[in-house]
Amino acid sequence: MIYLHYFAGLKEAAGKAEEELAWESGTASDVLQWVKTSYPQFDFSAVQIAVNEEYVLESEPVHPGDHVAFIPPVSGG
Amino acid sequence: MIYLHYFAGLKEAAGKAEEELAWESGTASDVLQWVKTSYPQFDFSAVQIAVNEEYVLESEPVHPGDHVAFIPPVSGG
Amino acid sequence: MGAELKPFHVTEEPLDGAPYMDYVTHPGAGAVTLFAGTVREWTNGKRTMYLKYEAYVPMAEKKLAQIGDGIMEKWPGSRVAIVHRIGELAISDIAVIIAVSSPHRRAAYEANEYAIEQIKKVVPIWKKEIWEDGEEWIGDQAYKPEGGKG
Amino acid sequence: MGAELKPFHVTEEPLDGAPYMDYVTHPGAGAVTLFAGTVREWTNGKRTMYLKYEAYVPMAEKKLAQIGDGIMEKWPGSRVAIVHRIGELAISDIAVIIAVSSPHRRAAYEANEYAIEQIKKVVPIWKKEIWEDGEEWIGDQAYKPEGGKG
Repeated sequence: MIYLHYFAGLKEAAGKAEEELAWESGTASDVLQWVKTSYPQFDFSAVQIAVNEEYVLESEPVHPGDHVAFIPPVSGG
Repeated sequence: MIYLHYFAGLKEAAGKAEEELAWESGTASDVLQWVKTSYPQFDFSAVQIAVNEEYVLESEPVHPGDHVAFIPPVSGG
Repeated sequence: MGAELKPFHVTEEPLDGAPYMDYVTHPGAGAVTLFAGTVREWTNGKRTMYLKYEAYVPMAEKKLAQIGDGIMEKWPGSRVAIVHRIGELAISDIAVIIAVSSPHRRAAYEANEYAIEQIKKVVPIWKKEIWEDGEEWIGDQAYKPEGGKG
Repeated sequence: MGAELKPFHVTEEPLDGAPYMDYVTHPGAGAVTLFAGTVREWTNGKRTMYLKYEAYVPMAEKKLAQIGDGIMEKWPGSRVAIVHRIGELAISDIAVIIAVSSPHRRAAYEANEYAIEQIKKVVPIWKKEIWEDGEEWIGDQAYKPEGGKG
């Protein structure tokens, strides 16, 4: 199991802030692919991925228990 | 009569913050010369002159009733 | 707030600069800069009714602390505190406060501006603008909620 | 202070940034910068006991207002307030506060730094540093009071 976190426009597109996904092994890219397929109405082209609260490359391995967050372009400040 | 104003090191050299000087006509340069002669222990090389609260050139005329201030290098902030 | 002040904080509470200025002031400081980002009513001819900020709170606080660490390394002798508000903000409300102290003034200005630039790049916080006739998440996000114009 | 706040002020009272931030904040502002110049304990290896500031008050307030006018002209949409304290100041006391608001943040930083640079050039205010073993008016003044070292 891994924990997915959605924010801003993606949270609205998904209709939820968090969900769990059954998971044995794979990369951040694999998780992204699953989310893209689940929420095709959202444009992921500028989304960054964070695993356990740090930005990662898509090649980063994701392990059961990890928190994977999809970070649309930030606009704080 | 004109009103002379001294500050910081010049005030300490003069032993006073203000004094009056009998005056009919002349320039800021003439007033400066009088003050230099009166307080020779102070180095006036970097002093600016203000007449009625505005910086002036030494050629500025000074009239009876004017306030003439001698402004050592400022160090506010 | 005094003893309880968190120097890198994301909160729903209204912000006040004073405790952050006090927090960074110390005998080695000759300059303190405070930046407050406030909600502006008009942007490009469009009237904002209010803003809504959302954050990935634990990661945002971690990133704010990393920005603070970076500043203390780049500008030795500096102290930093950053707080960002989330939730609904009205016109003139403060969204973010950055307090920096430094021995000399140039560093205090530079480090403060560096902080806001980094916040806008890496801290997971999002702003939605709500106008009279629609709303939009800012930052080129492609999903348009219903009623939005963008 | 509210209604009574003088935006360009020289005073013997301790300074507090909050009323100046409030004064410059308005619906057109997106950024507020506050600068506080504080009394630093150590300068070039010398320990300051306290500072004494003196001003030509009416001219200083006039010059501060002129700096404010210059900012509002150079950075349209800005609001400015500047207050300088005089008299004896202890370590960490605030000597000067500059508050600037602007529609956008770059102008708020730039205008604030412009203000402190102008203050240090043209506003008739003088600082005397008092150390354990002497004292000196700062600013290359040639007269050395007795007991001074410089």
